[in-house]
Amino acid sequence: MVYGIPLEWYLIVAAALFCIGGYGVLARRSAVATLMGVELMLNAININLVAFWRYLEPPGTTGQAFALFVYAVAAAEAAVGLALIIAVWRTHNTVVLKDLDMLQG
Amino acid sequence: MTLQQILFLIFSAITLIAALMVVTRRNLCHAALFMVLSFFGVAGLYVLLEAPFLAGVQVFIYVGGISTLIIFAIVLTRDVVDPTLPPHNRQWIAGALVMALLCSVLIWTVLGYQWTTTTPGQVPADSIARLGTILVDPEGFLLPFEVTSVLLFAVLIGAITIARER
Amino acid sequence: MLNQFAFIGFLLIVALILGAATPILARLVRPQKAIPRKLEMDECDMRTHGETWVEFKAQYYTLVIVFLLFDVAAVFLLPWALAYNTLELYTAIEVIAFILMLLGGLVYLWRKGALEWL
Amino acid sequence: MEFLKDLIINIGQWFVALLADAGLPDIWVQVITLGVGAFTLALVPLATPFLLILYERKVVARIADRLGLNNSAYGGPYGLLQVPDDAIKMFTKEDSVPATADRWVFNSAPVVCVTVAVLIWGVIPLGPGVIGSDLSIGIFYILSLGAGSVVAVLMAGWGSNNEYSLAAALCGVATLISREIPLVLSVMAVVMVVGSFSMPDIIAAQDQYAWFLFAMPWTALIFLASILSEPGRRPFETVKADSEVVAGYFTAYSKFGMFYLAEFMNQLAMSILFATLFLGGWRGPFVEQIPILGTVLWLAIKTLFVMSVIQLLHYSLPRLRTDQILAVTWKFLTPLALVNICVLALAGKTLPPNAGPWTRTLAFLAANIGMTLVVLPILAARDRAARRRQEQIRRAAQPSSRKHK
Amino acid sequence: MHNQSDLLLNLAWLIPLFPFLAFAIIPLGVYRNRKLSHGLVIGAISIAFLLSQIVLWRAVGVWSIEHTLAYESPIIHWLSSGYERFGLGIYIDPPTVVMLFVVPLICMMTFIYSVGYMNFSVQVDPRYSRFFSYLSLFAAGMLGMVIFNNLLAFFICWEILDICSYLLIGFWYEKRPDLDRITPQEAGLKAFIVTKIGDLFFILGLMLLYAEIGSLTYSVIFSHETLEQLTHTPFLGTDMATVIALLLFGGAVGKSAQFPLHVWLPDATQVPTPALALIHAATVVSAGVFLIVRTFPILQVADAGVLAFEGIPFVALIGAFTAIFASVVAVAQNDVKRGLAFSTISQLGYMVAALGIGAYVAGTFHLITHAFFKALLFLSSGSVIHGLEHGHHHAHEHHEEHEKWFDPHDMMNMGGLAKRMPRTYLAFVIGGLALSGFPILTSGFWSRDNILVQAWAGNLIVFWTLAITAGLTGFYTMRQLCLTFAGEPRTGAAQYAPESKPAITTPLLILAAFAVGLGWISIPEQLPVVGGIVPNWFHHFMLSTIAASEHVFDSTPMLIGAGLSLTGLLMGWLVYGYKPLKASEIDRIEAVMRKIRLGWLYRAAANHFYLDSLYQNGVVWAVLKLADLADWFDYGQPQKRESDGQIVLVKRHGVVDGIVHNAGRVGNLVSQAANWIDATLVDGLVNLVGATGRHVSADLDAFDLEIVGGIVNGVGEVKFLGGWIRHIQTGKVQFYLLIASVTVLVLIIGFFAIIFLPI
Repeated sequence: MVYGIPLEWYLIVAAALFCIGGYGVLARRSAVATLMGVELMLNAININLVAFWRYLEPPGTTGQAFALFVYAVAAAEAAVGLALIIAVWRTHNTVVLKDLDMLQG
Repeated sequence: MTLQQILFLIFSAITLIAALMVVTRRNLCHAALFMVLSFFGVAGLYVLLEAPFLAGVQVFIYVGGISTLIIFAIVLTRDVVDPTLPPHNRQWIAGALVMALLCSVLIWTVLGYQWTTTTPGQVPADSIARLGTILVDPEGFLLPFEVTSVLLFAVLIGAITIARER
Repeated sequence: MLNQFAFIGFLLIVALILGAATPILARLVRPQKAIPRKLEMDECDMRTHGETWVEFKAQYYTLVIVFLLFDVAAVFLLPWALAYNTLELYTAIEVIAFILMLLGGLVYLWRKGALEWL
Repeated sequence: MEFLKDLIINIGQWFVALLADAGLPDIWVQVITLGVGAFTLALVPLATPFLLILYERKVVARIADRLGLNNSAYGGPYGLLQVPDDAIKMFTKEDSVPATADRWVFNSAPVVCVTVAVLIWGVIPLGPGVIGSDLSIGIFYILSLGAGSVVAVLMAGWGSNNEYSLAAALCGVATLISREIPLVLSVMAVVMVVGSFSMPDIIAAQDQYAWFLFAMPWTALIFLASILSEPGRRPFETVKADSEVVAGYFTAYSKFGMFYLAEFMNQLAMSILFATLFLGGWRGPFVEQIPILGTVLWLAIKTLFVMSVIQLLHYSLPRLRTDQILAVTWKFLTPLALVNICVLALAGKTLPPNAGPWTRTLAFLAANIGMTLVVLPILAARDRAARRRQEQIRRAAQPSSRKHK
Repeated sequence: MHNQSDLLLNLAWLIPLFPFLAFAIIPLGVYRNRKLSHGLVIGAISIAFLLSQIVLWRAVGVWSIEHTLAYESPIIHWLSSGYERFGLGIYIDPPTVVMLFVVPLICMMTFIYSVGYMNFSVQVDPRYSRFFSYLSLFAAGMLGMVIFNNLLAFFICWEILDICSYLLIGFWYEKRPDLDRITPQEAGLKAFIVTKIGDLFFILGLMLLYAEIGSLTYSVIFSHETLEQLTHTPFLGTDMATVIALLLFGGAVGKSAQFPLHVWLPDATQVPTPALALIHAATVVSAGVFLIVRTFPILQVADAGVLAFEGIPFVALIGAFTAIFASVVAVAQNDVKRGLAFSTISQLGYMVAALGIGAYVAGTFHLITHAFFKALLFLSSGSVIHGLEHGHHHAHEHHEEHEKWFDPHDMMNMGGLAKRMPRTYLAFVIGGLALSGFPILTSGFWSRDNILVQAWAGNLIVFWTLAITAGLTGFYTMRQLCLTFAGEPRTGAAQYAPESKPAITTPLLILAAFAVGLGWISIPEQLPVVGGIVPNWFHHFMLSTIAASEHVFDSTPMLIGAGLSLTGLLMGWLVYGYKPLKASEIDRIEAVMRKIRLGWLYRAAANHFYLDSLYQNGVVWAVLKLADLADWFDYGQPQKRESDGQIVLVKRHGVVDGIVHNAGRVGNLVSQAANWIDATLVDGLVNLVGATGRHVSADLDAFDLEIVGGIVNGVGEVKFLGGWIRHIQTGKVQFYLLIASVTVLVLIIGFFAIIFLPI
């Protein structure tokens, strides 16, 4: 209990945020929106990390350090992902994921 | 119901509702702005968790950097998005179902587990300094730290090479 | 900790109120003579043709990517800077290696002409 | 007299005592105090711009040596009526929202702008003990608020659904974010020496060391250069080039008063910030005896000094093109700031651990001088190369022109 | 135990560092300058050599004081994830010291040699510097593998060796296959994949070990308690130690080319000769044996009865069989390099067999001596081939003799080179004698006969196999010697072959010195004549830390071995040396066997019993068929078919696809039924169904799918499931993600079901 807020609350909020982001990833049409969903999911992960840090080992630093690395990864992912989207947009003139079936065998 | 609990509820409500807006809005730019709002909510949660530095980082990187990047991308590609189409693809019901199930399973797990009941200790005053120490400590996170620099280097070159006109 | 931020919270509320209040107050006293022609966008704009300045924007886009990555780097360096006084020399050297990596990236982009905007 | 010595603090205590005597429960006392304090603090930046506009107009009139508020024919006695006049005009100006605009975004953009500008003041120390709240992440809080203004600019540009505003907004954001990196890095140098984000600690540290302006001039220079574009000041003014591109990203706003307001607030805040980080804030003689001096005398003097410098630059320098601004920030300021961090880190750690603050100061100064000796020749060399290139271009151009004759 | 940190021993940290730095620096622009790059590499390896000498003698000093040597340096933590901390340190015990003596020396010699080799060729290779940086990485990997203190680092270096051998074998990737040989590229891939099969076992063993012990550090996993625990943990019908030992041995089988997985090594002759010498002597193949030496304590406590045959432990069985098999094949090889390759395989069989019967010292000793003389043999064969190429060039310039194709590797094109290239001849003879174990003089004799002694006391079948192998070894060595050097030149090329440059021959002679002298450090004291002149310190040294059961000395097996190898040499000389082969004369053995209707046997041996084609047509074929099957199962892409000149797409229905389509037809019927019901009965619910049916039958392509959805999931969700099934056929990212998350969900729920539901 920190300020009478049990740990579960944070975890539940994180879970909800994660699932909302996941819905965005699965269901949005535009690739940019999909990336937004990914960012939300990463935020949820960070909430978990920080909450665990606060409740389980406040003197330690692992939680915050991991959160920092998640930030780095998120930034890298956003940069590369959006760069790819821009490149695709420039070549194929679309950002709609359905049109991008290069993965089709 | 202490004041902090109310604050928590406010912040999480902001976060979640804004997040919902992000994934449902048709206008991508509105979605991006709601994403900014949701990031602020998360920052508020960090403040409640007594991680002010991370709250700052949240605003600094997510709002200042990533949201700007995303908004730029939206502005750049806005003329190819057909406004008449629905914002979601045709598997959105499935996605919603799966995610709702996943959410319920997660919540069920969280509630089912017996978390530590002892009240957590105080956050030391020099928490951020400790973070800085462990980051450059060979016994700690030195390797990931340096690897991060390599990652940033690679992304810097790679992303620019991909995104540039040629 | 929270008490420190409580003031910021109040300040936020006050600022929002003040920021929102002025337009609303102005709305009461301002003249209302909006004719449609005045509200058309073409008053201070005209349609652009073609994708002439898409490139121009894409260049800014690369700029934002660079900015984002340096942002992250700065965030990684700040805690170290905070703890700097208590640390040994070798940590400074590690951080210098970190920074040299970034400088290397910057110089590479420079040489490749990715920093030539417009 | 005693009451005046520490005026602001005393007023605060008096107010708290008043509420307590009124028999309110503690929590309410706290809440009311915070609220009133926040309100007063918010009023300061909202009000001062009116004085600053007067000051600035007088300054510009003098610099440009033209008829203006320097002359009693304008703006009433001492030009005092000019600013209220502007304010009234701004307030009663017709507010037309373009029909195609994205109304919500369009209307909330200025609010966000002002809010961010006010929030910055929450951690700025105005005197001994006079500070909104002494956050543990004080300076980093201000840095991250910079993100807010970026978002505001983008909202304004997008909201007035208009290609030119959008383009101007992208320009503005470009300049804003490219200045952000040197800003952070220069602040990082200060934080390195102080070992804390908190503003009062930074001021105290400058009491112990020398003013950081003297300890690390390069850092101060980088910081100054990077705060110039926040309030959109020349040479880095393209955020809104109010004389060429019609007011940049808020072209479509018929009431751009809010943006102007926010700009002045930011300008003031940044000047105080510079004074705090590099000129010792409200520190000065006799502050221990008469704390109010810190606010009304020293901080005011320093801030006015910094502002005058900024305005001198603004009114005497030409405006750079956007790409030139980006070139300066990315090819000069950012590498310089990075190198600056490295040099200071080495200089600070090569000293014996028991070295006193003055030794450190001298070491930092020496490091800065060393940097100067390295940096200036490089700049000179690049300058010469550029001249040579232009020379060649001109030579190449000449024969063709002769042919035309 | 030597616990306090020892500065000189800690120098071992730097040994792999410098070659690695050289490797890393060369691509960063140095590669433009050939001299600089090879100078860099050689400088790096010489520094490594000096450091390793310091460490080595320091270690020997420590040992001579304390009579035991197991030094572990301070640990640095390099991989921390949660509470798991992987440390990295250096571990110095007798095997390390021995390898530290062998590896840098041979690497240095090889590098110097390759400077001559690469420059000596007709035109200098464009990828000169790249070659040297690969070599340097090679050395770095091997040295790291030798000094580091845990199996994880060992495995990493092991993989470095793998990728290096891939890069080097495929170094001349643009070369087309000449005659029936496979291209270097294919050879590289082959080596990589075949060794990967072994690595699979290796890493399985590692996982098992880590899961069981929770550490991979030698000092922990070789401690007495750990071994006790391993031996007393039952697993797979036997105990944990045996399984782990066999899995690790699987890794060694792949790496050091033991019987089922040896096929990559003969094809590796495509690589430039110096790298070949490295692969065969100092690095890759010895890495495999070194793994067994390293993990010998586990092998020791393992139950030898498992997979044993006639009382021969599995390891020894594989080793012995490989030894004799490869030596038989080697007899029939005409390609000098391939012959040497097979002899390497058989010698490795020796070592593995020795370690299999517990002859720890003998096996290790043979490892190092073999490293020297095999490096010597390969380098000198490379020199011969070079001479031949130049002679070929030269011959071409002078007389206009135009052979359609000339194979400088083929010994039939050689002969009489003794006079042309004397120093190479000397080197080759010494190497060959050492390989065939010429008594007393050569190191090969001592090391191999140590093995024979152990085998004699250990297991007679193994002993006789190895002894016969010794005879065969003598025979084919002499055959190669005579075919290459004796008699008259059989081609113009051999006639004009020049002696190689000193840069090539000097390393040869240095290695030759070691190939002779190294044997003297391990002479059994009990030997009648020369025994006891030099103390058998190698024996004491190796046995100082590991209590391997060394059998008592017995001179009978030694005499048998010596006799057999001498007989082999003599036979070889009688067949090939007494009356040297003339030009255009087929191999004598082949001739004899053809007379007695056994030519097929010879040809079989020449193609090493068609194992390659067996693998090709068995394993690879099966894998490809499996892939086809999987493709067919998942509906398969439209096939491109060639019909009257133009490509046409033929749609092929596979299982999944077919199910979808036929289900669609079923759906068709159902909807018609629905329509009929709708037409006949008047009922609200049925109206709904019928309406859906009619609506569905509107567009025909979505038609069947949607009804399938209807069947699967009730009429309500028709559209969305129809969307699903259609998406099976689009490569849509989000659909894959959806499937993935569904899977995760199912897994989680199943997990909890298993945990919480009472079963």
